[in-house]
Amino acid sequence: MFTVNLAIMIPFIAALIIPLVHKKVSRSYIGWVVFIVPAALFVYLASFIPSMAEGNTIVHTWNWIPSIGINFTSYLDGLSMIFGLLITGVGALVVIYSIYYLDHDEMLYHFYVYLLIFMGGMLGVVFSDNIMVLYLFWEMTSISSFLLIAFWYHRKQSRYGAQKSFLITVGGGFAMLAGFIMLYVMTGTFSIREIIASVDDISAHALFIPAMALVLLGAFTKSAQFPFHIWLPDAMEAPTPVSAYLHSATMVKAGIYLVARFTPVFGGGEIWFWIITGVGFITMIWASFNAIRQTDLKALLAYSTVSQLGLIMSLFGMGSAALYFGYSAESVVYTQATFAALFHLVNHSTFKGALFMVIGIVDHEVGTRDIRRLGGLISFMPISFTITLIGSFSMAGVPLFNGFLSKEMFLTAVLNISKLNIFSLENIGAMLPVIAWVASVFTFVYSMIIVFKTFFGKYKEEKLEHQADEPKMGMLIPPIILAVLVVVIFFFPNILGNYVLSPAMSSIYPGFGPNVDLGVEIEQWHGFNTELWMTIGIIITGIVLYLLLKYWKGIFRLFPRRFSFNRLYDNALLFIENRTTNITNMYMTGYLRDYLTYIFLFFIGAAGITLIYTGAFTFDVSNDVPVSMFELIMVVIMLGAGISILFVKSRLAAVLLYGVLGFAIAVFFVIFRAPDLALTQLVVETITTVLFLACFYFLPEWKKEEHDGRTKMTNIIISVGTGLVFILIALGVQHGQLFESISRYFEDAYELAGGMNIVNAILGDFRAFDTMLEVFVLVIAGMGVFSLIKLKSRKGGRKIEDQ
Amino acid sequence: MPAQFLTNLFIAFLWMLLNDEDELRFSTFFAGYLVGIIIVFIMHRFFGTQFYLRRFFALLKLILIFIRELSSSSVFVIKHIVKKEVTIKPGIFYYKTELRGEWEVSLLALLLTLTPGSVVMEVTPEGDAFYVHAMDIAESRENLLRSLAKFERAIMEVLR
Amino acid sequence: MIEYLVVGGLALYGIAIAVAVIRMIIGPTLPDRVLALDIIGVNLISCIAIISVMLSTTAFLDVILILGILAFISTIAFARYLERGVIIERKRDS
Amino acid sequence: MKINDVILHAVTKIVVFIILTLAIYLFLSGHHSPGGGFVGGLVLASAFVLLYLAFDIETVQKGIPFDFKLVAALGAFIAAASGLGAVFFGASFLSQAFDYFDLPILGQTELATVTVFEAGVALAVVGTVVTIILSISEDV
Amino acid sequence: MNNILVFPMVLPLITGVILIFLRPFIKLQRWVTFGVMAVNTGISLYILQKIQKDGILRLDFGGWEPPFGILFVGDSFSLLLVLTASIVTAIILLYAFHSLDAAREKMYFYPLVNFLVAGVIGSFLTGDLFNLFVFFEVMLLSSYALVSLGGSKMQLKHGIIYMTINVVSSWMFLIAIAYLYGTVGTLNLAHISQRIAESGQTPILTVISILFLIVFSLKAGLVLYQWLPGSYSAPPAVIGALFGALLTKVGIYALYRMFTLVFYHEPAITHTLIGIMAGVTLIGGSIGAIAYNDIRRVITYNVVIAVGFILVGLAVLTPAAVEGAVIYLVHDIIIKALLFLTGGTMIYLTGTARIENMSGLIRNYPMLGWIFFITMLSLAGVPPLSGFLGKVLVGQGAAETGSYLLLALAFLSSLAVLYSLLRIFLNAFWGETIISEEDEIPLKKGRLVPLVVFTLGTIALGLGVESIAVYASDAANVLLNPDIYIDAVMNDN
Amino acid sequence: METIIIILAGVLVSVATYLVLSKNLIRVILGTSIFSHAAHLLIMTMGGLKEGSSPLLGEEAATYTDALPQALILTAIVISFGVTSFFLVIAYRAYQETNTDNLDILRGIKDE
Amino acid sequence: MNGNGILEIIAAIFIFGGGVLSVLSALGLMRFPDIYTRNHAGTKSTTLAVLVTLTGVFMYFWIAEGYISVRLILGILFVFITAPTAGHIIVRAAYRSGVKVSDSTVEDELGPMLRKKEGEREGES
Ligand code: NA
Ligand code: NA
Repeated sequence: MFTVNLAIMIPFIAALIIPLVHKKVSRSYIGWVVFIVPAALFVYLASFIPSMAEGNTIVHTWNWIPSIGINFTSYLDGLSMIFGLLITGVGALVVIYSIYYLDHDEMLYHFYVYLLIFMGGMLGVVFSDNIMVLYLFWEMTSISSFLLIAFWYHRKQSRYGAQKSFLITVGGGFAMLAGFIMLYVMTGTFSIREIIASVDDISAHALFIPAMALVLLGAFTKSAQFPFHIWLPDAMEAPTPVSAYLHSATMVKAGIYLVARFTPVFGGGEIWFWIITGVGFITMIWASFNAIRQTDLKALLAYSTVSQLGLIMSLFGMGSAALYFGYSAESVVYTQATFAALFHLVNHSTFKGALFMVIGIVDHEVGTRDIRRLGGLISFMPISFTITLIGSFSMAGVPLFNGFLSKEMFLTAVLNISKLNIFSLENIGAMLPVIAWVASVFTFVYSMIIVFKTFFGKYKEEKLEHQADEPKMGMLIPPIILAVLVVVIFFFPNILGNYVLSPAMSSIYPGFGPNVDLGVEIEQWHGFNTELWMTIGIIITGIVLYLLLKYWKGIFRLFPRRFSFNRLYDNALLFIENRTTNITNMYMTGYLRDYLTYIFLFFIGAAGITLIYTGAFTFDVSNDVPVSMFELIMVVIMLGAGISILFVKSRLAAVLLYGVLGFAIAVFFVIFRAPDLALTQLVVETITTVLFLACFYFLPEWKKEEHDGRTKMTNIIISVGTGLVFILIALGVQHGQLFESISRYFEDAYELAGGMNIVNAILGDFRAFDTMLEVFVLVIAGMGVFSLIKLKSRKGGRKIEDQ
Repeated sequence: MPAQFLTNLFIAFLWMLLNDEDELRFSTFFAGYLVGIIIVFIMHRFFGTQFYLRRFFALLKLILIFIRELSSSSVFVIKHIVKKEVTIKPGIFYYKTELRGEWEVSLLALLLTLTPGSVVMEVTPEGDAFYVHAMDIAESRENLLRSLAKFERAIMEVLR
Repeated sequence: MIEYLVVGGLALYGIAIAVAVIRMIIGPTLPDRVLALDIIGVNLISCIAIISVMLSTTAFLDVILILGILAFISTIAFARYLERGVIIERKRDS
Repeated sequence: MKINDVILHAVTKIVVFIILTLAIYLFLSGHHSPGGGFVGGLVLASAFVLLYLAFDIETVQKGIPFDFKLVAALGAFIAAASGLGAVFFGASFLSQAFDYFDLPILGQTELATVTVFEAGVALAVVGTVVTIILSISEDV
Repeated sequence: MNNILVFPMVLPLITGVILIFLRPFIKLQRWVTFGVMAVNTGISLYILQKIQKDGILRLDFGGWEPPFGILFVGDSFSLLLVLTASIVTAIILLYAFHSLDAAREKMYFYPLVNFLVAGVIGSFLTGDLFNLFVFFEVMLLSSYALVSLGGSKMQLKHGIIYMTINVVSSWMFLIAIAYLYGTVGTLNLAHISQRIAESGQTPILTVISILFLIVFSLKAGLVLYQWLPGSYSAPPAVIGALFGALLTKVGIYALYRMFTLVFYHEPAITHTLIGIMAGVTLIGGSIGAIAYNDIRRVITYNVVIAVGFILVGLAVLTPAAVEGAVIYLVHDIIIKALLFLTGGTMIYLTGTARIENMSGLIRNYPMLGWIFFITMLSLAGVPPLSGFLGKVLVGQGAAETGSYLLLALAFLSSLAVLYSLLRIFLNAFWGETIISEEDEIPLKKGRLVPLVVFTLGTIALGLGVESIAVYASDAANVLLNPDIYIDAVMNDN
Repeated sequence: METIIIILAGVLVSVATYLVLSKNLIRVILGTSIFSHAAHLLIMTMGGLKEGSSPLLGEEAATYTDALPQALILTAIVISFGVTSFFLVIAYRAYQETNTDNLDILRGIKDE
Repeated sequence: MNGNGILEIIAAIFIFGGGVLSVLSALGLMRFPDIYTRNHAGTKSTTLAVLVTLTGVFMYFWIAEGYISVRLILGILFVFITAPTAGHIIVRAAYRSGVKVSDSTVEDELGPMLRKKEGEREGES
């Protein structure tokens, strides 16, 4: 059966096939082969629309890590359907566009591979029910986005943008993963549906808020919300089809999707409401304001995208208020915010996709996107102009275009919410309409900039790389289709509303029951209400501001670039690199003494403190066996010889004293009834001494240790401390013996192993394994010594690496 | 001479067989060997050589000479150690020996060195003379030379 | 009586060794120190023999022999080192 | 004046034989009294060390022309292989067996597989020690 | 009696010694060593299966019953590690065949590798504390020899530091054993555990446990990792890969074994300390990984980070965390080998280890570039690669026990890993191509194949992680229920 | 006796620690060797001192001293011999290559 | 006291006497002016001390336990052979490594010889 799971996999399969066949297929055909994938998937998904509209869902599971509960479970419902259609629909258009846009690039097949991976990843994100699998696809979109941004990786700016987007989105992804893990800890399941089902049990859990914050971190970074928006403008280094597809229509909406998806989990409370709404509003106004100052058309579109994403985000935030009330006639008003969000989501994809494509066309044709070099293109590129006009006006919220409808609904939602008296809204709720209005004015202004600065005014031929001209028809078709959609949706919004948007509403408000229709009848005209007056105000103010632009542009200088978040990001990286180097060099001195100091200090500290803290130090000499005169003398000798080693000036004297230590220990082994040990110790001692002497031939005589006073003092403290801890533990053990040794068993060595020498029986039989290995240790040492001496690097022949 | 030794061994084994004990005992063997020595000594002229244990006795004599020298010179050294003031006058002198060959020379050097108060410092490259360090050359040169002569003779008896 | 003599003898050897160690520490020349080590080694032979008497065991008699051998070997090694720097030669010139 | 080592050489020639005998004695008697593979091997090695000290590498090599690296390896091999031997007889790795046999001349004798194991140990010890000392000394 | 249990250790051991005799025959040495690792893989797979069927296996050496003799104990944890070590060594060897100079190969490289592996595998399998010490020494001596094999200045300089630190830590190990023996009078791990359970973990035992913690931390590179970056980057890449893949893992293994089987009664002291140490290691490793432009340094600090990460599992000690740590351990063995080899290949191809001197390599060596890219993602724990599940489970454990700081550090460290390698990728693989086609050193198949195999390995292990999750879960079960282990060792079966 | 030996071992540990903190490589190596002496004394002490006869059944004594620590020490002695010899060689090889045995100077030698 | 008892005491006296000798020679080690004279006290007197003690010990085992220790005899023999060799070697090494004889030394026939021969060799080369 052709399942949704398989639908996710198809782009990946295609991505795997392309590198294998790209040499055999003519360059111009690859694109068309690729085109089949999203187009077919779009059709396939669209075939489910009627079923979805009836409130059905489709679930399918492939096992991946069943023992942990991580499986590929796809879940097709209203919400994922919207995104699925966007991904495949816009995807198909973008592929067509790319075929013409990128026809000169030699690494073309890479582009398609990345694009397909992205497509599959994005479908995976929206269709996955299992949050771990969702995360998997989530990172896949970040990765493919990274690769696409750096498609021209020889350009420094491309690498910079790629790195920035990667760090921010993947970092956010890590946070989101942590949040997901917390969700699992709270609910015991990785399935979103099951998590939603157990919402009531977790809202008081200690991990609830952290989980929410972490998931939102993922969402905000992905959707370029303030202050994480900084990656998006730099992502414009990507080829324009990518910008149109990933960085406006789909990937950046993954964060929005996540918020929508998790609204039933986290929504309904004040924190969620304010974080989403607040961040959305801030993002919206900050980005729309900043869009105006941009001179690069793509950068302008990027800021506009950020701003629009903020708008959608804020709508989801406001829509979550409905959950506070539960289902009632009154609360339905607030769900309209969510509906508006979904509507604007689609609309934005259409008009912004069209705009990106046209700007790409302009760039492609004249070789620049700098507003200061553009102008007067209308006579050379009338079709492009028309599309731009439609897209911009829709974005600006002007009637006849779909943007107007959703913008009106946005204003309605803001007005509704501002009248609420929960969540402290009674105090600052009135601010929201004001912010929304101001942001809309800015939006209007930059929309005008796009149209008028590019197509009107003086045509500056000398500043362009090529003569302006319309591109091939194939390149125009995709934006035309989108532009047409912009207009068609304005006139027939409810087809979309009823069949696509309404089913999604029940995904976001599952608690309201399956039979509740949260759909909204969208009207082009609803009388002269506040919203309309606000829109009229926006247009008038916008026109005025646009015309007076050069007079008030100076205001941007009040926001110097060095305080920008971009600078913050750059400086932070620089700071991290420098500081980390300093910090690491501080303790990684390469000096053996320092490393040993850490070890001994750790030993003294950890063991010493535990000793005191646990009260383990006790001692008792009553069980000690008595000491004879001779033994005492031997102890004194050893102490004398040992300590003298520190002071003697010649290394030979040191080795001699060391020899005394060795002999004396052998005597102690005799006193302690260990003949085998005494024998071994003596021979080993002597051979070691011979080795020392043999090596001395190669080494210079000792020089005086030139440590400064402080180092010397530290050395003394560490040495004494180490010895002391050693002694204290030993005394504690001596007093704290708990069990008899097992070694009585070995006293039957004769019966068991046929040997009268117990030590030898242990070495040769009971613990022969140790002995065998020990022999190997010796042999390895021998081989090591041999090879170390015989294999010398040739003088002067510096070898950086093998061979 | 090996023939004498083998004969002696044979007698010892014969002795053991004659004793007919149920296990092998070293003491029995030793007793048999002693008996053998007596028999071989009596019969040694039949072998046409000297009695094979003659060197053994020479060795015993050497050891006795050595122990006497050792004791007397030890007393001498210890006397100096316990004296209130150290008054010794050490010195290094040259001594040419009649002995030849590695073993003879070495043995002499060892004996001389073992006797307190003197130590062989160097053997000449030709191997026929020593440089000897004496602890108190003024007092003991004559004694040392006398000991050396005694040792040389005894060594020759053993090794030649 | 016997015990006192034996224990006393052992203690005396201990003192002798201690004195030798002092000689080793103060030197002044390296051969002095080597000499001290040799003396310590030889004295230890006696010590172990006496300990064997005290414990009335023959288990350590091997140690005595070994100690004699090893004191000898180390002394030669040190002396060689003092004399020539190289303790084991590839080929002696003589 | 050239050094004349005649005394040292003479003494070494005697002493080495004593050490070698002792080494073999310690090795064989290790089962019942102090000694065994390690000690035997080490003492054997010290005999070699003495030879090298008193004579020189070339002279000793002429008398004892082994590649001591291979001696070491052989020892280790014997030690490990004796463990595997037990496996072939269906016992646990490194199982040792011993029994008493009446042998001609030697009388009742204990024969133990542990002797094979210990022989490996001893060889490895000798081989390694000599390898190390020779490697260093030959570097001059 | 399960003699089969000794073979993964004894085969390399005996092979190593036989290869000493075969010194002149390099080709033979290569393939025999490779063959041994292959056979080992088969055997350990077989044992692993057998354990699932029959429970924990043990082999009493010489037939002496515990606690009197020494024994090998095979449970899922140890066998998983044995298996992975065998496979990874085999693949690393393939790289050695084509990268190591003949002089090194002739100087007992293959015997030393065999000994090293025997030491590592023995450490995983032994059930006796002192025997563990001996295995450590087998491993360490081989590593001393390997780290200095070739005798370049850099190798000797770092070799000395490496050696001294390890000698000191071996000393601490020995005295810790002495103290423990003095207290409980036995050396068999299970028996020690049994006795401690009987008497309770007295304060002095806790102090002793701290000593073991220090000792194994030194081997694992937990907090006390200062010796690690230098000594792992000094020798040729192959040796670095062996070290990076295997050596620290032994320390980690020992920490897990000791602090789950023996010293688990005072977690408030011991496991808290482990947690703190893991955190510090994560921070230090992350800082170090970002600090340098020398590829070798970046790689070695990545080793450190992983150590901290895996020890988070021990600190929080929940079933999920331990299972995750086991999986992560397996993953890390593979991925560290790959990382070292990839880095080594880059250095070989460019003649420099500094990323600012490299650029645009992906055009010259696209395959290498993508391998590096996948390595980077796998290290950062990006799904579906092998690093993912371990990371999730360890994180889950940290979240369950409320160890938020550890959770945060663990996840932030992933970001540091990513960033540190991303810098290499951006600077070295992307950018203007600076090596012209004439100057390009060919990347031979011999070097590439092992890299590809490892890369496929990390992908396959990620996708097929369920296949080892079963074993990991069994391993965690045994680790968290010491009685299972003790029963298997102390009772006749 | 036990306490005295423990203190003796402890002093040796201090000496060894001081030595390994030196700049001079030979001192470091000597330090590590002294460390092992201290460890051996400790193991011995932990097994109980001077109780019973040597672990030779031929002695036919009533009690024997603990043989296990003796076996362990023997193993440890041999291992530490192997380590020390390798250590010495690496030290002089380092001197041959770098012309210094001073660790402080050695660290300044650039990594290739 | 039976015969064995007396013999045991004699053995013990030997043992003790060795100790006394050894302390005395150690004293010499401290008092004598240079390495060459100390060597006399050191090697030889100590050797004597050890021989005396070992003889005592040998007697003890023979008498008290009926044990004739071949190893002890070997040990005595060994000391006999090696102690003078060691003494010889040390003195030679000292002299050749340039340790001066003390001022009280009245005669040195070796020094000029050694220097002369070395001079000749240098002349040759
Ligand atoms: Na840096
Ligand atoms: Na052993």
